[in-house]
Amino acid sequence: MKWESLSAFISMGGYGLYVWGSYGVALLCVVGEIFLVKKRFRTLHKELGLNEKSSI
Amino acid sequence: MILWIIKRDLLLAMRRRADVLTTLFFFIIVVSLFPLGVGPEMNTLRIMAPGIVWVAALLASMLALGRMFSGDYTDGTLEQMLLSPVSLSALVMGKAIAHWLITGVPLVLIAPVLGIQYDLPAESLMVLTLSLLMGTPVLSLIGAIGAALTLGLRGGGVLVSLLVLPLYVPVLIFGAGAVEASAAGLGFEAHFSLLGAFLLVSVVCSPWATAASLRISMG
Amino acid sequence: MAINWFKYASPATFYFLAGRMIPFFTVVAVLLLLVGLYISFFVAPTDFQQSEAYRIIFIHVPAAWMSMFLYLIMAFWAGIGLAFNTRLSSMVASAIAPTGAMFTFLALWTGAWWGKPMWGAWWVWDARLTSELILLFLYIGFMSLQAAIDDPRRADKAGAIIALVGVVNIPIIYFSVQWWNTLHQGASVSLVQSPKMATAMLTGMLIMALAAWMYSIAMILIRTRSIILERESRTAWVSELKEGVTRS
Amino acid sequence: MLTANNLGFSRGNHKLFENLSFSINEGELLLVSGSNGSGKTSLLRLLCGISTPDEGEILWNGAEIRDLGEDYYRVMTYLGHLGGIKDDLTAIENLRISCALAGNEIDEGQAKEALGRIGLVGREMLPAKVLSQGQRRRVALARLLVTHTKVWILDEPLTALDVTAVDMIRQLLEHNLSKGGLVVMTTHQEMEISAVTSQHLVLS
Repeated sequence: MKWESLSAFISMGGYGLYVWGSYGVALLCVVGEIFLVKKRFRTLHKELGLNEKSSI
Repeated sequence: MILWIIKRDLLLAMRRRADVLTTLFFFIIVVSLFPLGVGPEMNTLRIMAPGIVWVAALLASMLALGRMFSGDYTDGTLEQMLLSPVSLSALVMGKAIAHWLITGVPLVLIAPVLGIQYDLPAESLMVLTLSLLMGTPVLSLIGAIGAALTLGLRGGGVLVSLLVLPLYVPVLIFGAGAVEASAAGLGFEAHFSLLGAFLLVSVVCSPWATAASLRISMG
Repeated sequence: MAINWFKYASPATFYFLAGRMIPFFTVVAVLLLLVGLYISFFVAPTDFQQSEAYRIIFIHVPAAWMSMFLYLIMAFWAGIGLAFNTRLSSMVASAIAPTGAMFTFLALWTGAWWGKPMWGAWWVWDARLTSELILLFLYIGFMSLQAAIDDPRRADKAGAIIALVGVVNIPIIYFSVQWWNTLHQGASVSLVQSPKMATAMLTGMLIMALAAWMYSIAMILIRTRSIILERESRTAWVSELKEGVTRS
Repeated sequence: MLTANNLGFSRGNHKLFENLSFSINEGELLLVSGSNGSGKTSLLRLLCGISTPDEGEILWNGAEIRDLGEDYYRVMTYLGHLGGIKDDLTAIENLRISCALAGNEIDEGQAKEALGRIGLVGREMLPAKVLSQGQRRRVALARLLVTHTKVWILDEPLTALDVTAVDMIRQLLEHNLSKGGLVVMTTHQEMEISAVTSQHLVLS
């Protein structure tokens, strides 16, 4: 195993804030985009009254 | 034919002198406000002067973009231009030249006076004026595309700045850069040849793109 | 095998085709992401100069790549839509913009969070970051223009013009900024400048980039489907969907 | 001959017309009528080439007008319901500039004469903003007096005009038709025009 402990993994050699700050926001952006894109598609489906199976 | 358009736009500008003066005063005020914001320290101001004058020129020339086609659009002249046997690109070129004569040239002429406020040396003043002389037509030409695309849209004035300002970046960099280079005792010929290249490219490409945009916006 | 590509150019066909492709791209994206993250954190060695902070490149570089690729692809499809009047390609172009803008933002954000420990400042007027910022403005301009136009045909075409003008300008802007930066002796350490990058680092970056590609495709496909539904809501095939008729 | 084949056009999600076909020969008049919002102006804008149809084609002597471009504009005059009149210019300047835009440069004398014939004697040097609605309309219509084009596409040319002016326009149209010209116009007013044939298109 590359990391000695969980806390070493979290602290990232003292750069934890920056590394996790970057990855955290990246995660937030991706999750946010997925949410918005799906919401738009679902709302449309509801508005149009579609009941297609593949409505992800 | 281009001459007809230029003559007409100049005539209209003469009949509405207030519009021309507004742009000019906007430029003067923006440039004069900066020292109040950053302090009267002459050495700082001298360094910032080219950038400030150039950014103010960018904003001033953009301010007048909205008027470029909107008058012709609301009174139906634009429809006639679209249906003219003369190529629309040529007419657009005329409009851009007129726009430059009305908004660009006054800025170029007043720039040395504003440069004095910032204690620029004589050579820098000259380079500043020349760089504006070469750069402002590019602003009018690129701006024409934005003005044509946002024709008749609500909030078009703000939108046009969003579209056009990023495209002004190279002109800003090399326009202000020329003055800085000359102040630092470096050659500014390279900057000028690049500004000239931008001018050439925009003369070739912009009227065509603007004409296409006008047809899209009217269609 | 002969494929009739024109068949897929119809929004209706594309709608169903995309619906079947999305799960595939989603699964591949997730798998690649897992592998990529594993390499990024557990395989790639510690950088002797930048310590662990360099692990940010595993998202920064793919995000920066995607931001540029997606702009090019967006301009390409928008241009095709303008030239050949194919509605579908214009729809794809508008579907690409938000994802592209998201990656541009991510590249900026991660650049800043890397810059703080390395340069000591959140923002440095480095040539790459500055161009990336202008790219973000170009994306925002494209999206705002399309949002301001009610008529979809005009929105497609106007967007195409501004995207193409942007594409012509991107290299000019990039080199201008580069020159401006060297002239003013900007930041000298770059995020991806390590003299010799360990193979594991490179592999990690590439796999993460691939994951970003697959993710983008999935997002773009879903968004294109939404746009198709919005525009075609009155056509016969959408009405068929309403009645619950399923096509395969 | 101006031909429209299977034209279809929509504004937003609203279909204005579809499968619209007609053709107009030399010396013929096409009157387009219909209620507000029925697509009269849209049709005229298609016929002159400002807009492109969603479906179908518009041909001038067998060639698509989009491809003809400036060659078509050389033989066509379009007068929209916006006349292209600038408030800050005088009647003469307005007329000369709109003629120049249409590729037909006229001198001050010709412009003055045309304005005189259309009933604007003594008003030539006034800025358009002091003219009445009808007078501004006349300035716009004065273009028809000096133009050499064959195809006239006129959107509501008679609005705001008095009886004498309407009569004058009628004569103008008849003159153009008798020379072998084509006229497409929209109007709410009844007007008797003697033409070789006149067609009436009602949009609903």
